[in-house]
This record gives sequence, structure tokens and C-alpha cells, in this order.
Amino acid sequence: MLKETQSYPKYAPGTYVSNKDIINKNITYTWWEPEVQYSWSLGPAYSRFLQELKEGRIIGRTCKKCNRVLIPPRMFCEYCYRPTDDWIYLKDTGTIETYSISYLDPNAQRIKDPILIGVISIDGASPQHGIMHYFGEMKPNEIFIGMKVKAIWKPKKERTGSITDIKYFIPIKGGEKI
Amino acid sequence: MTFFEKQTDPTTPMHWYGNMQADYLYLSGVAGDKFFKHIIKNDTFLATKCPKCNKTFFPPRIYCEDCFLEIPHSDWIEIPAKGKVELFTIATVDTYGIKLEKPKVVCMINIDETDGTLLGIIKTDDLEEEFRGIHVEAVFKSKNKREGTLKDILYFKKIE
Amino acid sequence: MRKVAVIGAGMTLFRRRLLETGKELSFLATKMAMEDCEIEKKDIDMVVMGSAPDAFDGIHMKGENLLDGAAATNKPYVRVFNGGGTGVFAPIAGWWHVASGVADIVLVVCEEKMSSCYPHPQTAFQHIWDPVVDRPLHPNLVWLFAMEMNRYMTVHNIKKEDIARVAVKNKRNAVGHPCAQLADEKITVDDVLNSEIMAWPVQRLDISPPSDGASALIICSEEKAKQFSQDPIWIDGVGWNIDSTMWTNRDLYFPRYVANAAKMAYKMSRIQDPRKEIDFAEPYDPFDYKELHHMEGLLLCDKGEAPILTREGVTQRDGDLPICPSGGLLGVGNPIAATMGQKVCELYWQLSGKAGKRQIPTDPQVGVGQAWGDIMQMGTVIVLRRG
Amino acid sequence: MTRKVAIVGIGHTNFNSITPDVSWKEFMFEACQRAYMDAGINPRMDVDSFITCAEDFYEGFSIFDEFVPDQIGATLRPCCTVCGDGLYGIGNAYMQIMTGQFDIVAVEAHSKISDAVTSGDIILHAYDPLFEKPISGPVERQKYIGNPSYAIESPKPLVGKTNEKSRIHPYFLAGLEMQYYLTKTGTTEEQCAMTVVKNKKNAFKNPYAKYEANVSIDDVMGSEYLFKPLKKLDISPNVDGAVALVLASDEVAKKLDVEPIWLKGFGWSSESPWLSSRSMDADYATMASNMAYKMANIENPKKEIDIAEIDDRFSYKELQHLEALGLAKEGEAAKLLENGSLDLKGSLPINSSGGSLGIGNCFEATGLQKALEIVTQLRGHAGKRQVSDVEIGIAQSWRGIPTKSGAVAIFGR
Repeated sequence: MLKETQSYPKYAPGTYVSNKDIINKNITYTWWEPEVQYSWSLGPAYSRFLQELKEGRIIGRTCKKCNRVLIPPRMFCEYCYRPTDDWIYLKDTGTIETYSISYLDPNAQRIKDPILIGVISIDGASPQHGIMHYFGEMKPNEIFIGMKVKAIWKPKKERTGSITDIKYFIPIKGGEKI
Repeated sequence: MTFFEKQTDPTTPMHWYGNMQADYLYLSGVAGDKFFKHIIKNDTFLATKCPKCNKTFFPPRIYCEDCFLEIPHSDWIEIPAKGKVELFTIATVDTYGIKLEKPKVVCMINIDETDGTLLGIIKTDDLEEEFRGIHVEAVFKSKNKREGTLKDILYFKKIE
Repeated sequence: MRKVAVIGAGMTLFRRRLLETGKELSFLATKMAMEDCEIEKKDIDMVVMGSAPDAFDGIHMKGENLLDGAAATNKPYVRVFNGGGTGVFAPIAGWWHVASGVADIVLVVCEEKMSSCYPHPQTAFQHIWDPVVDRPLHPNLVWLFAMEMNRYMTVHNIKKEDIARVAVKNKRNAVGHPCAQLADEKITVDDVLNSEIMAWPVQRLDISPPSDGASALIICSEEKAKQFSQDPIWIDGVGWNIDSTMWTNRDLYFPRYVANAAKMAYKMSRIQDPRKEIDFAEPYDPFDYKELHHMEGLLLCDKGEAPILTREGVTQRDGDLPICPSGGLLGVGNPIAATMGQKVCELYWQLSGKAGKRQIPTDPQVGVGQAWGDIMQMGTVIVLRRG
Repeated sequence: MTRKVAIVGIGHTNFNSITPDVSWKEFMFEACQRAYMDAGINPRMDVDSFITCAEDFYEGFSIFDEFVPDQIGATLRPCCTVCGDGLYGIGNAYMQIMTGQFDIVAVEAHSKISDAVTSGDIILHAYDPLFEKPISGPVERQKYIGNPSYAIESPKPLVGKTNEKSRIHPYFLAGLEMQYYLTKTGTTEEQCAMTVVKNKKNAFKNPYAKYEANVSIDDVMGSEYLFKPLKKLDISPNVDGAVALVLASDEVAKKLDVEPIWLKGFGWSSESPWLSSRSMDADYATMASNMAYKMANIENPKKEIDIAEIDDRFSYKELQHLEALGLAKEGEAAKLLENGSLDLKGSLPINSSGGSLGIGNCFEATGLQKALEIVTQLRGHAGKRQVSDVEIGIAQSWRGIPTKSGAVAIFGR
């Protein structure tokens, strides 16, 4: 299985193992399932952000020095290196900055009905400041960069204080009031 | 605190649960594969000997980490699955810090005819015993149940 | 500042799954590098390890576990890490070990064993996202690239064919590479365009494969270089730069972090006009559009110009500006950190005329290698020069 | 080597067993902001390079490096992660400055270990997968078997599980090592207990040490055996804390409005990762300190060093490291402890801060906590625990179970 030398210098070898070798147990291996779990403290910024999502609102944070409105909110401004100043409610509408049509599920398995996913810059925040989320109620061939979208919230009872309290974003039809 | 505001309501700080779960399939490696295939069929161990410094490595490797030489196939030796307990400890808690149902005697065993050691568990009921210096041998699973991992060694037992 | 030379390089076979453990892979690559310049373990002062997430190998603090294979037993040993950027960053760390005068000969080893993460390394990539705003959406790594690629294509109005040309070029370039995993002499643009859609606009052949592998590099001071090598290659400039964590607050169409890193490296190596002074480049190409993206980041062409250069054949191995003559990640394989083999070792092999079938015909003098990492965030750049 | 390197800024957060009110980002920001204010610099303009010391599994991210730059001021600046203890970060910062390309480098390390619910299993994950891990217990997890999407769900952590599936806590290795050390040197368990008593008492004088306690030798001896001969109080408990240091070249340091504390020497080294081929001694500390002494021109460490902060994550480790560093002869560390030489008022005060036993085990931040204490002492800002007439101090750290790697840094006024 060693590779023959093809040119100077002599390259180091390696022994290829196929999936079959493993299934047929031609090769020995050790199996291990680690137990790695976390409970991250969220701090003031993310805690408030999630609590507001539960109420059906999107909240950001402002930095007075660089005049930015930050979403997702954070307690400090990474450019000015100073604490951020105030909370500010943002709209639940925005613009698609980029998107993808995914035929892969999270475990890299193939799916037939694609997932529409993208970055939405949120109205009221600084330009190109947004979050990643799903899109719904549109066909893959309808989506485009620059499309105006609005959030569809889960019913209040189902909201848990998570980014998934927004079901997905749907297109705003022409003439519709935001 | 270096921020302009803090949380004052003790119910507001939130936590987010998550994990980094994945399963792992560790191939045994070139040396390990030879070793584990050997213990599937035999009740003995294998070790490798560095041709330069004459150190006998257990667990076996394909290279000597000191001389940094490759160890040729001819320098593999078969050794008995026995050794002398060098150190031991009695472990009483699990990874969560919860008491184990039964404490376990974990020992470091100097494998005979080698310069290497192996961690092992001694099966015993007498936890007050002095385990240092005693000779132990590996007790393997029955041959048809072996899979080629360290788990094929059930435990170590004292040789009288 | 002391001058720093590269005197030896090594690289193992890259494959989806290799029998060798991480230690053994490191040993094989290190051994090749040591034999290349005929030095022994005792000559090495210090060792730098580059390896990407622990979650691939499945060993916490894996740097510690790998060290005996990297000839670091009883030596000063450190592991540096910045995601995919590690492949070029590890030699940069080696550079500061030597340039500072602390060490004379430093071994740099990069290793990755992605196959341990079962059934697919993809599982480990699920944990690179922000746990609060990203992970609950169950993102897949490919999405990230798809979104960046889409933004890049839309802003510059680039056609998919022009991007597919990169995959074709690199997979063909890899044909002469003894370690290559996905070399393909006969691949065409249509093959790429007709391959399965993973997450539009990313298709199957746009992606480099996950691999196991290791690579090694020996770098040393000027005096030692004279002692051990007749033809040392010099590390002339290094740069690295990281962008904000908040990737949804940035315009993804241009990698400004790579540009910053490149400017830092060019300043150090007194390169004023990179387009004229650099003879070839090895930008990071885990996805085909990434090569174009990074060519622009490396200031080798204007924004949006890289696809045109590719279409015109400028970036072919015999073109004016060969890009990824090794075959890159798309052709040779993508064991994250171990891609030092294509990105830095290849510069050394090309500049010293040891690249065999992959040799650039025009006798190159200056090459630049670059890697990218984290969440569209990290740029690492190294400039190697002959003579 | 013409350049010199100084510590010009120090900053740290509060240390506590849990820190639910801040995320890891805010935690790091706090430490860094304090260090920059201490040095009187603006990180966005003045710092040339940033280094964080962290390991992915402690933090809960596959690539932790992603989540670093914003809070330490490194956005669009050179920044990297060194997978090692904080002192490794100092070493790399030193080398960066010595190249002449960088003038000010910031180093940060932190422990937010309270975020990691399964810290025991995480440490176990560092053992060799083929020859060490399997002996600790079953390979399967209980909950996730057969569920392909487990990896993305966020269940509440499982605590208090059934016992038959449990795995042995990885600290058993310290039990083995302690037995080796006691046998080899003739040190007794009581003497190890004295270390705990000393450090937990020192911690009373340190406002940020949170595991201070008025314990007696009998209390320690009476605590239960977890890994015989290692007892519960011999083990330093986990703590959260972040520390940041700012390093600068001598030209720049002179321009800043702080008293520079010079980094005179540092060293680091690793032994074999194989349990089967490494020593059970602390040879890594010997090798690292020899390198550091050479760099700092120290010929007789016992005489020249005035104060030391030594890794004491397990009580016996302090004594073992003391001997490895050449500050005590083999087997004599315990005697020095008994005759009071290692106390705050003794001839060589060790762990005046309270050490890991008094502050807590802050994982990769341990080295920086040690460095922080030495710098504070050398500046003369240590308050009640100030040691008089200190000129040269040494900080030493170890990467923890199951590694054999460690670093040493020597600071002087």
C-alpha cells in the first residue's frame, strides 16, 4: 500500500483504510463516546436578547462612539473597544444580504426539499448588521439578494427565548406596509 | 465590572445548554493494529525494541521516540501478558465526582521483559492490601468475544 | 531580526482515512523532513505543532498527545492554533522562534486526523458556530461557504463556470503529486457544473475532501542553514490577521483580513508591487471560489478580477502567475492544518526546484502561501524567497 | 539579544467558582480592559499582536479562536491562540517582541470552567484513546445511542447518573503520581497536608482568592480519600477567572507611565505523552527551569530567587515542583515547609497568592495567575501579603492531568 517514489524527494507513506475495511473488521479500532456538555453563561447582552425574542421583539445595542447599532447585541464595541451604551428595539424586517439553498441537513445527509438559509440585515441596525436565519413561504427560484423580508414569529406560547422563536423570514410583497 | 450596566435582578442571568458531542472511531494505527490483532488470537502481548538504544517499548510503536528511528518488523517481540505493579491508587469517584458503587484499584503495571507500563484494574475485594510489588497477569475475554481493543483485557489478577 | 531559512520539508499521503494514528503520521512526515536535510532529533532545538480542532482527532489537548511523533519528547514544544489558518500559522510561529534568537533549528509539524470523528468530520463542524444565535438553527458548514460564495458571485457578477475552472485546474495540477487524494487528469468544467448540488451555489466538486495526513518543515537560522543546506529558501515575510467574530456584521464579498495579513507580510519582505514581484502563489482553496477570493485578498489582482485571470489561463502552472501549482486542497486533499504541505512545503519545493512533475517551468524566485481559518475570519500569509 | 522585554500592564477579573452574570466574552473583556488601562494604552492603536491561551474542549467550541478577537481588542489585528498554559503565551509574546517586528503584545488566558458541565469527562478525553481511556469505564454514553441528531440538540446536562455506566475520574493519575512521590522522597501525607494549610491561609490575605479557609492538618487528613493517597482537600477545586498581561519592549516600556517588571528568562518543556515511557517525576519542570535560569543568568536559584509561585493543583505537586526547580534538594521540600521557610515571612515564600489550592484551579489561566502574583509582588502592590525585598521572582505552571508539559518564567525589577 506504500506509494512508490515518483520524484525527488521521497514522500512519506500512509496506509489507506476504506469504509469496507472497518465494516468487515479488517482493521482494529477503539470506539469512544465522550460526554462533553456545557451550560454557557450568556451575560447581560445575550440574556436580554433572548428574553426580548420571547416577547416577539428584536433588540440591539448602540455604540455612541462609532454610531453603530449592533445586532446581535453585545456589551462592548469591538472597533472602539469600549462598553456599548444603550438598548434599542429594532424592526423585525430586513434585507437579504446573502443566502444559500441547502440540500444537506445538519448531519450532511441529503434532503429533497431544500432549506433556504441566509443572512438578513435587520432594519434599524447599521448597514449589513444582521443575523442568520431561515426563509420560508417562497420557492428556491424566487429568492434573491436584496429581497425585503419580514420575520414570522412562533405563537407566543411556543416561544422559549431562543433564536428559533422566529420561525423564518418571508418576503414582503410589493406595496405591503412594513 | 467594566460595563455601563449590570444585571441587578438575580433571575435575569441566563444559561444556554449545548454540547460538543460526537462519536469517535480511533483506528489502532500501524503498531496498534498489529498489537490488537495479536491479542485477539493470543493471550500474550507484543513489544518493539529500538535497534539503536535497545529500549523495549510497550505499548509497541513503529518508531523510537528518543532516537527517532523507524523500528523494523524484525524487532517485534512476543512477551507474556504479565507484570509487576509499580504504583496503585484506589479510585472512588466517577467523572461527575459521584461515588463509584465499588472503588476500583487502578495500577500502573510494569510489563515483564519491557521498559513500558500499562494501566490496569486489579480485581480484588481487599482494598487495604498493599498492591505494590505484586505480580499480576492479564485476564482476557474469551477468544470468540475479543474485538481488538484494550477492553479485551477484563482485568489483572494476582499471580500466587 | 535574524534571517530565517527553510531547509527541509516532508508530507505524508493524504487520504480520507489512514490507518496511522496522529502520532505515526507526524512521525512519517517529520522523518521525511529530517532526511531531506540530513539532520537528527538531537539537532532540533524546539518544536512547533500546528493542528486544528481537537474535535476531529477526538483527543482533548491533542497537541500533548501528538508530541512524541513530532520529535518533541524532552524538548520545548508548543501548539498554535487558529482554525484552518494553522497550516500557514505554524511555520509563522516557527519563524518567531528562530527570528527572536531563542532557537536555532525549529521543527514545525502539522497533523490532522479528521477520520476519527465518526461517521463524518462534519459533526465537529457543527460546534464551530455561535451557540446562541447560530447553533439552534442546526447549521451545516457548507452553508457558510455557500453564503460567502453567493455574496462574492453577486457583487462581482461572476458566473459559476469561471469558478468551476479553479476546481478543474487544481485537480489537474494535483496529478503529479504523490500524496494527492483527488487528482483527476480528465476532469472538465462540465463535470463540476453537473455535480450534485450540496448547498447552492456550492456543488460537490467545488469542495475539497476531508483527509488524514501530516506535513513537516524544518526552519533554521542563517548560520545553521549554511551548515545543513546548500540551497536554503528564506522566510521573507509573515503576516496574520483576524476579523470580528460577528460574521453576520460583515460584507463577505472581500476578505479584508487576508488583505491586512498580506500587507503585513509584504511590508516585512519589502514587496511594493505584489503583482510584479510575486512569481507564484498558494492561496487557500478549500472551495474553488476561495482561491479567487484569496487571490484578491492577497492583492494579486483587483477585486473581481481573479475569475478573469483564471479564464485567461494566467493562473495555470505555465501561466504568468501560477496559482496552486501543487494541486491545492481541491486536488491534494484538505486535512485542515496539514495543508501546510501544499501551502508552505510546496513553496519550498518549487523554489528549490524539487517539485518534480509539478515544477513551475519559469524558475520562480518569490512565492506566497496563504491560509484562511475560523469563521471567515483569519488570514495567515507567508512569503518565501530564494537566494 | 539586545532587546529586553517588560510586563507593563496587568489585569484580572474576580475569581469565583461560578460566574453566571457574565459570558466568556465579557469576562475576557473585563480582564483585558483592566490590563490596558493599567498599562495606559489603547489596544486598538498600540498593541501589535494578541495571544490567547485556550483549549477548545474547555470552552465548548470546535474552534475557540473564532470567539476571541472582539473582546480583547484584536479585531482586524494579528491575533492567535496558543494551545497551552498562560506562561506559554508569555513565552511566545516574548519571542514575538524579540524579533523586532512587534513592540507591544497582549497575552490573555482564562478559565470559564463553570460553563463546562462535564469537566471530568473533558479531562478524561485527553488520555490516549487506545491504551489509556478505555480502562476508565464503558465506551458508550447512555443517552444518545441510536439518535443520529444528538449532536445538535441542546439537552439539559445529565448530572447524577446511574453508576454502572460511570467512568473513573481522570485524577486517578495524580493518585498514582503522589504515591510515587511519597515513596521516593519519604515525604508524608501530613506534610502534603501542610501545603494545603499554608496556601489556604495565604489566600486570606489575597482579596481575589476565593477558596481561602482556616483549615488544620487534621482537617485535611480527615478529608476522604478520593484517589488514595490523594484526599479531597489535596485537590484544588475548579474556579473561573481571566487574567491579561501586556508585554512591551524596553524602548516602549520606558515611555509608558508604569514601573516595568522585566521578563528575565523563560523556558518550557514537554515529556513523552506515553504514561509508559515518561518519568513520574516532574522532569518537564527541571528542563524548563534550566532553560529559564540560563536565559536569566541565574546560577544558584536557591540564593538568587526571592519569591516563587509554583503549580500546586495537587498538594504534593508544590513540593515535587519545588524540588524539580532546584529550589529544594530532592526530598527536602517538605523539611523547608515544616521549618517555615516557605511561609510568607520565610526565606523563600511560595504561593503567596494562595496558589491553586487557595484560589482554585484556573486551568489554562494558572500560569498567568502565577505571573500576575509575581508581578504584583515585584511592584510592591501586594498589600497584606507583600513580601519584603523582592528582586527576582519565578512563576511556574504545569498543563495539568494527564500531561507532562510545563513552563517557567522569571521576572525581575
